[in-house]
This record gives sequence, C-alpha cells and structure tokens, in this order.
Amino acid sequence: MSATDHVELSSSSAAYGPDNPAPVIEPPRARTKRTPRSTRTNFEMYGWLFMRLSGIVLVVLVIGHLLIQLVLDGGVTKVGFAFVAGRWASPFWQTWDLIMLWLAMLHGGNGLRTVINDYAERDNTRFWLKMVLYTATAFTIILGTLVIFTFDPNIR
Amino acid sequence: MQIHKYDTVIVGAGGAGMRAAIEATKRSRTAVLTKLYPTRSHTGAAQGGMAAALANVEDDNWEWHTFDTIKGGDYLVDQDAAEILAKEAIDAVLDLEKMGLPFNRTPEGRIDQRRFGGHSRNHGEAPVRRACYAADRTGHMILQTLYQNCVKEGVEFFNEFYVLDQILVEEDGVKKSAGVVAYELATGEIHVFQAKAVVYASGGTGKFFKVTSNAHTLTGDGQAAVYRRGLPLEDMEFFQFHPTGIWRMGILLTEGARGEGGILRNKDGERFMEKYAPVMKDLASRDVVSRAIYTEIREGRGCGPEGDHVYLDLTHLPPEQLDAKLPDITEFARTYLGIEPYTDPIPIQPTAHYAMGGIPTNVEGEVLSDNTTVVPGLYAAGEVACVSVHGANRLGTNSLLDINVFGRRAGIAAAEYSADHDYAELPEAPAQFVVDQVERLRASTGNERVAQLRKELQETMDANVMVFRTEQTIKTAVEKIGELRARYRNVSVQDKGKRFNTDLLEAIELGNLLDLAEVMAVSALARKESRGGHYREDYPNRDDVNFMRHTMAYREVGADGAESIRLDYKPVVQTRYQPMERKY
Amino acid sequence: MPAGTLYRGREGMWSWVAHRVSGVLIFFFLFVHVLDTALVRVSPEDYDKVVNTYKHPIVSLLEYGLVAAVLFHALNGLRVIAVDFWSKGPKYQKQMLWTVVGIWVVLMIGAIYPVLGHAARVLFGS
Amino acid sequence: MSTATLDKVEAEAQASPYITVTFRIRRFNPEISDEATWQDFELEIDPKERVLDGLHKIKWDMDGTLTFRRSCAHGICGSDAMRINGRNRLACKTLIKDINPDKPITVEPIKGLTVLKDLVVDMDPFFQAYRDVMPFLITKGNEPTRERLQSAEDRARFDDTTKCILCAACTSSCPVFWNDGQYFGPAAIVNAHRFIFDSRDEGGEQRLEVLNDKDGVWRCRTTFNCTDACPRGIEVTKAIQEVKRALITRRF
Ligand SMILES: Cc1cc2nc3c(=O)[nH]c(=O)nc-3n(C[C@H](O)[C@H](O)[C@H](O)COP(=O)(O)OP(=O)(O)OC[C@H]3O[C@@H](n4cnc5c(N)ncnc54)[C@H](O)[C@@H]3O)c2cc1C
Ligand code: HEM
Ligand code: SF4
Ligand code: F3S
Ligand code: FES
Repeated sequence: MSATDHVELSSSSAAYGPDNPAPVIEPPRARTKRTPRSTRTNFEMYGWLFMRLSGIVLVVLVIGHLLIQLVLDGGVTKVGFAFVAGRWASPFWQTWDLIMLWLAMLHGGNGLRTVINDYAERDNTRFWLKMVLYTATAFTIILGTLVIFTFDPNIR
Repeated sequence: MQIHKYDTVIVGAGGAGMRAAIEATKRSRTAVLTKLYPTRSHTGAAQGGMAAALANVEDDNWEWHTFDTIKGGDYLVDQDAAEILAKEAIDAVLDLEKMGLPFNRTPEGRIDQRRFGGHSRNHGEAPVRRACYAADRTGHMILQTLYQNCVKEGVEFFNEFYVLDQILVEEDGVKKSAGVVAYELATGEIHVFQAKAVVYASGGTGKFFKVTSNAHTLTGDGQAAVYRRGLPLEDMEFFQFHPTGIWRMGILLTEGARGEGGILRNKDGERFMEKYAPVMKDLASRDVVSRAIYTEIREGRGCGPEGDHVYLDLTHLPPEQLDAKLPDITEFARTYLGIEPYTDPIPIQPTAHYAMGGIPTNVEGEVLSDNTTVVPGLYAAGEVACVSVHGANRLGTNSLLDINVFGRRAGIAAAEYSADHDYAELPEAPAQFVVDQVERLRASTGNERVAQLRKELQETMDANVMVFRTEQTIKTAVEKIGELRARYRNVSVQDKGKRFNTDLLEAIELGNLLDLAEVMAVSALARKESRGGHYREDYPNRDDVNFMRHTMAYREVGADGAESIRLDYKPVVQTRYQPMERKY
Repeated sequence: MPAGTLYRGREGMWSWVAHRVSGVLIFFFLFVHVLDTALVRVSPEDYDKVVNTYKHPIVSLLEYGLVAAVLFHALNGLRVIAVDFWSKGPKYQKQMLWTVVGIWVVLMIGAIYPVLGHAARVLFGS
Repeated sequence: MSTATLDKVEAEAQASPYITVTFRIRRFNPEISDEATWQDFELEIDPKERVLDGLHKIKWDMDGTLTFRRSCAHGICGSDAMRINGRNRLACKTLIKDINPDKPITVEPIKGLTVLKDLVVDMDPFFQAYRDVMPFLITKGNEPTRERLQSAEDRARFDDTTKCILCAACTSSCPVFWNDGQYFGPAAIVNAHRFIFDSRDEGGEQRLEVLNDKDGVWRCRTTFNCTDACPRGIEVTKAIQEVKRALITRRF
C-alpha cells in the first residue's frame, strides 16, 4: 500500500497538519506501475554491443589519428591544407578517416542518447533533445563523408 | 475507517503465514495482513535447518523423529501432533524444494542433511543427520521461497498493517470469529477486515527479554489480541533460551555451528558439556546446554573479566568448512565483535529465543476457547500457536518444520471453512476498542515513557524469569510487571501524527508485551516443577504426578473492571511414548 | 530545501562520471572538428586560417585537455569492456581502474612535449 | 587460540568508553512542513554500538517522532537501508567506530524512492520491479515424487544471489536508477539471476526477455555502487554482467 495514493496535492499556504499533509518528496521520475511487456526487439542489446565493438576499433583509429596529428612530424604545426591533401591522396587514409568518422559519430551519438534518456525528466524534453541529437549526428556524418569523398586537392 | 470483506484473512506473513496463504489463496479470496513487508519477517533470521527424516545421508525414520521431539519437549508434547509433525515433515521439505528452495546438496544431488541438537538415531543412540539446510540461512531461504510463491500465486498482501484486535461475536452461545481490526501504518487509518476465517501467524513474543535473538517487532500482538478477548493462552511459562547468543547482544549463532563440530569451552578451555551430557555433549537439547552454561558461569568458570560468558570454539574447523556451511554467523562475529572465528573463539551467552507456548490449537490449526471447544473461523499456526508439538522445550529445526506443516494445515482448514460458511455478523462499532486505544494514547499527557517501561520490563524478565527461576524471583517479576502495567496507563507518545507513527505503535506493542509477560510469570509461578525450558531451582525435578499437563491461562475481568489471570490445566495427549527420565 | 548530500560512491562511480563527461566532451569536439575540416572543401585559405588558430597556445592547452579526455575514455572504455566480457572483470575492476589511471598519467606526461611543446616555443621562444 | 586479541576485545568492552557523537538526520514530516530539514542530535554512545542503536536512543529518549524502519537488528531482514555518511548501508550493520564518529554522522533516506516521512521511503516501486522479473521457480512437465536432483556445483552456481534480503541498498545507490526510476535496478536483476542460473528452472528465457527491455540490464553502466552497497556482500555487478552475457549467448 503506498501512502502516495492518499496524499492530497494541495500545497496551500495553510499550516500542514495530520489532516492536511504536505506532498511527499517524490524522486524526479517515479517508476510507472505498468508491468513491462517484453519489447521483443533486441535494439538495446545491439546498441550495447555496438558500443563495445566500436570502442575497440576506435581505440586503434582514434589513438592512431591523434598520434599522427599531434605527435609525429612536429605535431599540430605541420597541419595545414597541404598536409590534409597529402594524406587523403591515399585511399588507405581515406578509409581510415571514413570509418573513424562513422564509428565515432554513431558511438558518440548512441552514448549521448543514453545520457539524454537518463537526465531528461519530461517526456517532451527527452523527445526534442533526441531529435536535435539525431539531426546533428546525421548532418555531421553526411557532411564528413561528403568532404572525404569529394575532396579535391586542386581546389586552389 | 474502512471495511473490507475477505473469505480468509491471514495475520502475519512469516513462514507460517505465507505457507497458509499459498494454500488459502488457491481456495478462497484471501488477504494477508502483515506489519512488516513479508520478506522482513523473522523467519528469515532462522539459520540452522529444518528437520525431516528424509534419510538422504543416513538411516532415519519419522518415528525416531517423533520420539526425539517428545523427549526434547520433556514429555509435555501432545504426541498425536508430534506424530503428524514428523510424518508430514518429509513432504513439507520436498514441497519447499519443489517451490524452488535451494537446499545444500549431497554429492548425489539430493538434499543434504546435518546434525542438530536433540535429534538422534533409534531413540537416543547417537546423533543423526536430520536437518535439511541451506548454508546457515535456511530460514532466509524458506521465507524468500514462500514469498516468491506468493508472488506466483498472486497473494494479496496488505503490507504494514498492524492487526490490533480480534473481533469475536457470540452466535447461539458459540464464540465465533468475525474478523480483525487493523491499523495502517502509512496513514494511521483503521481498517476492519470482515472474514469468514482468520488465521493468526504473527510470530513470537521474545521482546519482553533484553538479551534475545528475536526481532524488535516480535511483540506478541497476535497472542495479546485473542487473549484480551477472553481466549486462553497455553504453556506460556515455557520459553526457550538458546545457548549460543552473541555475548550481550543476543544475536543468534546457530546450533548448526555445534552440529558442524563447534565446541563450548569455559575459561579453562575445558569442554564442559562432557560433564552434563556424556553422549550428545554439545548437541544436547537447548535447555540442558543453556543451564550448563549458566552453571559454569555461576561456579566461576565463566570467561572474561566479569566471568559472564563462555566460548563457542570453531577454531579447529577448517576455514573452508566455515565458509561453506556457516558463512553468515562467522560474519556476525566479525561485524559485531571484531573477532576472527578462524582463529578466535566467540564469546556467547544464552539468549531468549522461542516461545513454546501460545494460542492453543488442535492439529488442524483451529483455535480452542477452552480445553476442547473450537472457536469457529479462528485458526493459528507458527510460533504464535501452541499445538503443542514443542512441549516444554522445542528441538532445534522443529520450528521451521512447524510453520510449514501447521501453516499449511491451517491455511487449508481456514479456506475450507470459509468455503462452506457464511460471514459472522459484525458487531456494532467493531473497531471501537482500537479507536479508543489509539485515541487514548495520542491524547495522553501522562509522564511515563514507553522506552523506560520497556527497559524495566526487559530487565526484570532477564533477571527473574530466565534460565533459572525460583518462587522468589518469579514473584519479584510478577510484582514488577504489575507496577509497570499500572504505570503504562500513564504512558504518552510524542508523535501525535497519523502517518508512520511508529511511536504510537511501540506504545501499543509494549502494552501487549506487558500482558503476555504477566501471563508468562503467573504461569511459571504456578508450575512448581522443572521441565524443559522451565527450570525452578526450588523444584529441580520433573513432577509428572502433578504437572504432566498444559497450563491454560485466561484473562478474567471482574465486575469492578479489575483484571486477573485464571489458570486452568489441560491433559497432555500421550499415544505411544511413556515419560522417561531425560538424559543426553 | 536542503538537498541531500552527494552520494559518496567509490572508484566505480567516479570513473563512470569521468567516462560519461569525457564521452560527451569528445562528441562535441568531434562535431566541431568535422565542421572545421569541412572547410577544406570550401576554401583552403579559410581552412588554413582556422587551423592556424589551433596553433595558438591557449588552443594547445585545450588540445591537451582533449587528449586527456580521449585517452581516459579510451582506456577506461577498455576496462568497461573487460568488466563486461571477462568473468573476473568485476572482481578486478578497481585494480584495472588504477592501471588505467597509471597508464593515462604516463601517456599524459609523454604527451606534454609533443602537444604543449609547440605552445611553449611560441610563448617562450625556441 | 590467540587469547591476546580476545582479551583486547573483552577489555575494551569492559572499559565501555562512551563517546559523544552528533547524528545529523534529514527530517521530513509532511504533517508539519513540505520541506526537509537537517536536524542534529548529540548523544552518548559506545563506539561499538550500531547506528541503529543511536537512532533508537534518539527515538526513545529524545524525539519520539523520529521515524525509520527496522526489525531484526542484525542485518538479515533488510528493513533499515539508509544513507549513512553519504553511502547506502544497513543501520544495524554499521558500527559507530567504523564511520569516523569525530564528525557528525549524516543519516538520510535512500535515494530515488519517494520519501514518505523521515527515513521511510515508499518501497512499492522497488518490490514491483522485483515482481516483474518473475522471481519464482518455473518448471514444465510432471513434478517428481522426490526432490529434483541438483549437483553441488549447479547449486553453487547461483549461491551468491540467493543471499539477497531485498533491502534496496543496491537499487537506491544506482545512479541510473536515481534519475530514472524506470530502470529495473540491480536488486531485480539479482533476483532474476538467482533463477536464470538455477539448473532446475525452465523460465530463464522469459526472464531474459523481460530484462532485454529498454529499462532492463542494458541500462547498467557498471558503476559498481550496487556491489559496494550490498550488505550481504553479493557481487551484484558480476551477476548483472552474467545476465547480459546470457542474453547475448542466447541471441546468437
Ligand atoms: C535467530 C533465530 C534463529 C532460528 N533458527 C531456527 C532454526 O534453525 N530452525 C528452526 O526450526 N527454527 C529456528 N528459529 C525459530 C523459527 O525461525 C521461528 O519460530 C519461526 O520462523 C516463526 O515463524 P512465524 O511464521 O510463526 O513468525 P514470523 O516469521 O516471526 O512472522 C511473524 C509475522 O507476523 C507479522 N505480524 C506480527 N504482528 C503482527 C500484527 N500485529 N499485525 C499484522 N502482522 C503481524 C509480522 O509482520 C510477520 O510477517 C529461529 C528463530 C530465531 C529468532
Ligand atoms: C577511443 C576509443 C573509445 C572507446 C574504447 C570507447 C568505449 C566506450 C564504451 C565501452 C562505452 C560504453 C560505456 C557504458 O556502457 O557504460 C562508451 C560510451 C560512450 N562513449 Fe566511447 N569510446 C571511445 C571513443 C569515443 C568517442 C570518440 C566518443 C565521442 C564521439 C565517445 C563518446 C561516448 C559517449 C558519449 C558515451 C556514453 C557515456 C555514458 O553513457 O556514460 N567515445 N565508450
Ligand atoms: S542485492 Fe544486496 S543490496 Fe541489493 S537488495 Fe539484495 S541484499 Fe540488498
Ligand atoms: S549501481 Fe547501477 S549502473 Fe550497474 S553496476 Fe550497479 S546497477
Ligand atoms: S534491522 Fe533487519 S536488516 Fe537492519
């Protein structure tokens, strides 16, 4: 028997008393009473697995990327249009950056989805935040992909 | 005030209550009222095991078990009931296994069994392995398993509802149960539960002692509710003191510790039980061991600066065995005493443990209003009841058995009764008593504090009606309790609110404890013999001529409103075992 | 209304907080990083201009922070994976965390010169 | 037998060195105010006593309105999980000397469940999550006449998770549960684990299906607060991990 069933939610300025109790302190979101039906999809499981698998691949890609960009051959100083042009001349680096882009964005996007699910308290907020997230993610992925594929070293 | 209507109402969701609920729910519309969430019940504290002559590890049969139960109870046991207990034990254990209880297993994959105090092969020849167990949390597993099955069966629980009164009505000159009155902790609301059948399974009453293995919530509410309505209480003088409670705290260290080979030692390191029980030694029955410990202490062989305890020595047992078989109690020693049981013996002293007496019932769980008359629609099972399978002293592991065997029986009997009977008419203002009680306490401006009275009660009980009793000490206790009862009228509570007013409920619980303590002391005073858990130094022998009979205590209210206790006696049912001297 | 106290979680909880914060930071960085890289498609001059601002000491410092976040996230991510897939993982999670922190510190010290060296040269001359 | 340590234990007990400690308790009584407040109580206590003893001293001798749940007083009923010095514990299993009595000892209700009064929270959502994982043995076919056989190893497989006393210390320590009460929480998963890995049970698939839900096991972020908080020493995170792996192996 939960006492909440009996609580009057009138937060009147009248002094609270045994017959006029104040509202109890609810957590941000109380568990709904529904008994969950099995969702019958494995979406969350695949998401979870994807985080780990992509994570492992990303370790190689991202750390390699950082190494090249920031450490080898003089670090950031060397980076410039010419440097990029040189690298993307090779399909190897093109693929590398492409995979890295996709995996990192999907990994980060899915991670942020979890974060939003955790912290957004109202259903509405949650929905819109996720919409913004998906749009931004999709936009970034598409843009990045285009850039890598349509890159033209002779643009100048 | 709300009125609810159910076929069957069960008071208490410990082992007995939930075992009854599983049966009753299948057969009738059942509500279980419990002052604790079911899994908080004290059945969960039971450690050692549950007896049944499964003969999984060595030769055994239910007749030997019956004999041990009767002998353990110092022949005050009703032998027909003991036979049922031992016979149905086997199915009771197998039923629990089928419900999912994870018993420890033998190498062949069957339920493992271990030794326990007082359980013997062939009428006392040697200890036998009869206790089925799940590490040292058998009670925990029983409670969890039963709750799980209640979830499965969809049992309807009213959690944190305190039953405070029994509604008895008279129809055609017969006292009948019409339902119960309960107080909802969350809101302070009073509820009347009208029911065709009511089953009490509200557990023990150990909290009138200070050093006790019992929970704070074991305050004998069920016993007090029916006693107040004029029904008798049986054998209340018999209370079991478990030999091995943690020194000063009373937290129980299971007899299974000795079953696994643990040894009691005095300050000289001597295994003193050899003197008192040459055959069963440390595994003699509990009353014998508890007395032996106090004898050692009194004769100056107790341990510690004040010589007020002895040791339970497990140091010779391999740590792996302790980890596998006694993980919880070794942890108690570490947590509460800062002692490592692998290397150090544990200081222990006897602790108030189990009420052998209670609401008298027959073997179907039907409550009796005198030596023979049944109260239609009223049932009881578990520690609250007295069937009496434990007589003057309960054997270890027989209580978990009791709650399962007689819990089941009471559940079935109650549901069958409600199937073919009608509701008894509720009296006018059925909740009046509780309403008044609650109002009086809330309004009281008296200057007595609950905690103070309870403390004095516990101290006098510990000092005067513990393991050793004499006319003198019991009289002191009776007087003190009388004084406390008078002062109780002036008790007041600080919390005047409605929601979760545990202050108020502690006051009501104290009232119950005072009533029951008085019954206990008065019953003990009249029993001028020593038997089982009741040991009178002024009458050190058992007296079968005058006292081979159950005490029945009734509350009488005189014309002037003065209360008194009337004692009556009931014969013991004897079938095949004649009383003999009890030796271990 | 006085809030409750902060939950005094232990290693596991704080490492998760750090993992989450670093993950979110990296995501936002990545978002910006893709945008600026996209400039190579628009105009090399603009790209070089932007990239040159990256060579500013303050940005180097930020970069160092980014490396810290990525390295921690990556290493701790591997720990989380070990906790999930290695049956002894949960038992050794604390040891693994301290290993992660250890490696991370070493790598971060190693990264001082390559990442901050340039900034130091700009600031203090070479 | 090393009597040295024992003598020490007993000597300490003899000296009964009462000390003064401050309990800083988060009070809330909707019959008085809609605000929670911190209230300090100073009391004399033996450091070997439990926090529960301290609460009792307050309730019995100072302020009868202080409200909390408790029953067994030795850590087996699961009534008195609360947040002591910022961490979930059982008041009856926490000795004063183990939590630095020099500073005020803070006591608050567990997090993530509705606070009804002082330290009392609404346990219904917690038990509901428990009931939702079908925490009972599911078998098909005919019942055997005797017990079902189970080897000692099979029995040991799920021993750890049978120890659960449903105190909610784990679930209410879980950061995922705090801000999102929808998550099943570690306690429910522990109790599902107890059956999924019981060789006698045949309902594992259904339970796994329930926990495959979007609020099921996948929400666990392995923060280990549950494992740290569990008064029964259950390796909760490990149990969750085993359930996750069981789900994966069954799906592939
Ligand atoms: C520490 C310890 C160890 C033990 N070990 C063993 C052992 O190894 N073997 C053995 O056989 N026996 C053992 N026993 C004894 C045995 O555990 C108990 O006698 C038995 O569990 C009692 O069960 P019960 O169902 O009658 O009562 P309980 O389990 O105590 O349940 C009582 C129920 O009644 C409810 N209740 C109480 N008052 C009210 C009220 N006013 N209104 C509504 N509900 C109410 C409570 O909420 C609770 O649910 C042990 C006992 C203790 C204390
Ligand atoms: C470098 C290698 C990386 C590894 C090994 C890695 C690993 C992981 C793992 C295992 C998780 C899951 C954590 C959990 O479920 O508890 C995770 C979460 C996350 N990752 Fe990564 N990751 C890496 C790179 C990245 C990158 C580049 C980004 C940003 C784009 C990122 C953003 C996130 C986010 C936002 C989360 C969610 C955090 C949370 O839910 O608490 N990660 N990472
Ligand atoms: S798993 Fe541990 S902390 Fe969680 S409810 Fe069970 S006993 Fe309590
Ligand atoms: S605290 Fe929560 S996040 Fe997982 S490891 Fe425990 S369930
Ligand atoms: S009071 Fe039972 S667990 Fe603390």
